[in-house]
Amino acid sequence: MYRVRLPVFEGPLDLLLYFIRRDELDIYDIPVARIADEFLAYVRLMEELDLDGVGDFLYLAAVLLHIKAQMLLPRPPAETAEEAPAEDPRQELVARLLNYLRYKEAAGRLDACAEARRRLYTRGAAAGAGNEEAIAAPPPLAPVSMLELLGALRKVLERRVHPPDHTVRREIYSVEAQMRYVQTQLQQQKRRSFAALVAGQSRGFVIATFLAVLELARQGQVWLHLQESGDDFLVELTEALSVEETYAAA
Amino acid sequence: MPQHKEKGEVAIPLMQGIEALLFVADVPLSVEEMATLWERAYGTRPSSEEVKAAIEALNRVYEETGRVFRIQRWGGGYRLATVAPVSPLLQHYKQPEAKLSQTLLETLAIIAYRQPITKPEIDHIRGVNSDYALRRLQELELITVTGRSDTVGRPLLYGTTQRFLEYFGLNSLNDLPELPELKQLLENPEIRQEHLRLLYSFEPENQESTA
Amino acid sequence: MPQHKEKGEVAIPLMQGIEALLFVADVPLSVEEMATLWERAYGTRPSSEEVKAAIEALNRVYEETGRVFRIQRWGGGYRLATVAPVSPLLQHYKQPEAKLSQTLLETLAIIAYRQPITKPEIDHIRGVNSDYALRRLQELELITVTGRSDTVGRPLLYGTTQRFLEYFGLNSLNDLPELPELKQLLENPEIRQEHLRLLYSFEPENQESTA
Repeated sequence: MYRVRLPVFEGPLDLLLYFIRRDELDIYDIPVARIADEFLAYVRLMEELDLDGVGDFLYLAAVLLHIKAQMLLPRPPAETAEEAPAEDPRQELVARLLNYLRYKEAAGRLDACAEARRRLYTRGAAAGAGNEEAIAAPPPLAPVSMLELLGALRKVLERRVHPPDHTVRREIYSVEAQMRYVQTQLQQQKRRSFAALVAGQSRGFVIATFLAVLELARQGQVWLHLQESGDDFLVELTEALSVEETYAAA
Repeated sequence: MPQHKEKGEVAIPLMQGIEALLFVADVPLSVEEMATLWERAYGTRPSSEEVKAAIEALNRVYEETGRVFRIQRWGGGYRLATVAPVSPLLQHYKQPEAKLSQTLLETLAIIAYRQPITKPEIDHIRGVNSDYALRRLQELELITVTGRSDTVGRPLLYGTTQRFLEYFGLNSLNDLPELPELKQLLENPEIRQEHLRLLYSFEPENQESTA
Repeated sequence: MPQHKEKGEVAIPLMQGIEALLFVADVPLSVEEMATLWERAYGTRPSSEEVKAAIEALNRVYEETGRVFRIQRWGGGYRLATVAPVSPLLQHYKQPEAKLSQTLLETLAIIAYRQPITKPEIDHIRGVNSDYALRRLQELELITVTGRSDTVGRPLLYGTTQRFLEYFGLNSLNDLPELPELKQLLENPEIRQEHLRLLYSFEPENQESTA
């Protein structure tokens, strides 16, 4: 048994960046032929799992295949290091990757701001209770009639009638909800096998739970232990290990 | 007070801890609750006397330094509240009225007619995640957690509150109007079995048929 | 400051008034809002400078007397919030708000730095459809529609909200952390490697086991 952390990708560009990082590739000299094959394998897995957003991945897969084809064409003989990049078919893709990387990095910096902000607590529901009246009174509500409440309900009902069954089913389980489900389960029992977490559940439930487990693993909230047989794995709560402990344990 | 650091945290002075807790608390906190929270964070439990002494010391400092709030004893606990001389000013500050968005209304309607109901069920009916709506409706005290379901994962059960009834001018849940649209929908042959089952349980006499 | 009593109220010191208002407010209050509330209660309007001076004086007193809260400037307004050293204790009372998912953060970062921006532009940068993220960010009131682009199809333009600023502890968009320059990423191979390492910080020895 060993511990792994599984990445979850935000999209095709993110997946490409992952390959580059994992293989320590030079971003300017991506071995497109090899990466394209691996990329396609991942897309096939996505299709197998029936994940949303496969279309976005297919588009980039096509771009990669196109570049691969272009690179197979014979190059002009003068291949000095300086001239080649200008005509490199990978150029546009690299520019896009780098641009995406900028915002990914910016997202990380924003997250650090939010992290610092989250440590500063405001008065929340207690604010406004300064006056003699009720303690912790929730904010006053703008008037709403029963009619509006019913109108809202009708909208839900209408929406329910139209979509075909499988679409509705697909939306039943959100990754967010399943993350909470997994967390709740693990709070009762710190370590559970994945099979036990999804026993007797529908395909949609299993897929959403699987993705939820991946996301929790990525966030470092759970460890995954592969079992020797390879057909199941254990999910274990990390109990908010500090960074040092995480590395010490690895 | 000895301040062991069993949890790896450097304890702050107890007075500051009490002030911080009362500052963010949504309800009055008892001496025991404050002592327990302190213990969880820092591994040692202050005595009741220590907590009470800290509260008195804080009130003295507030008075001496001209603060406009005091720690008051209220309903068996302690809370921070403003002093009377500032209330003429505060009367002019009204919290902005919270408006119920379509999302909140939808979620509230489903809960009202199908309570007690779990989040997965609400998500299922709405076809979208209701995380935000549930949190917000709880903040607005229109819904509350009423228990836990016995189904897988033991999800929380939600129901409406007294404030919900007051807000919509109802005496009891029995006063919730019937929906003629429900009957119409029921008679629509297009509707699938599952929808039928779902809609059916809106009828008060069929409430026991909810999952 | 002259303190007429046109409304028949005895005015309290401005510093106390500001403290009281910030104590009961559950959103950031602007200098203008505070001045207006004061004017309504006591008939005279303090200048912006007077209000700001009072805020600074309060923060100085809080610091000197060991209070665990400060007046923060967020989203163009002022709000009382606790200081960081008490958060380990407060976490035991109230869980901090849930973190935004990576999807939402990335989308939000693009909007924050490129606003006003259309959905097709966001989709292009991320390489994925941002429907869900945009809907969710609007629900969370972190972004809003700010208009329509003049380009083909007149797509909606998105921008960040005041709540966005408050959520990230920023006073204005000028306070956004610097957007890393493309040049920076392009020129320095060290930084290139380093960035990628930071972005995907897996333990090297476990790389082979990814799905």
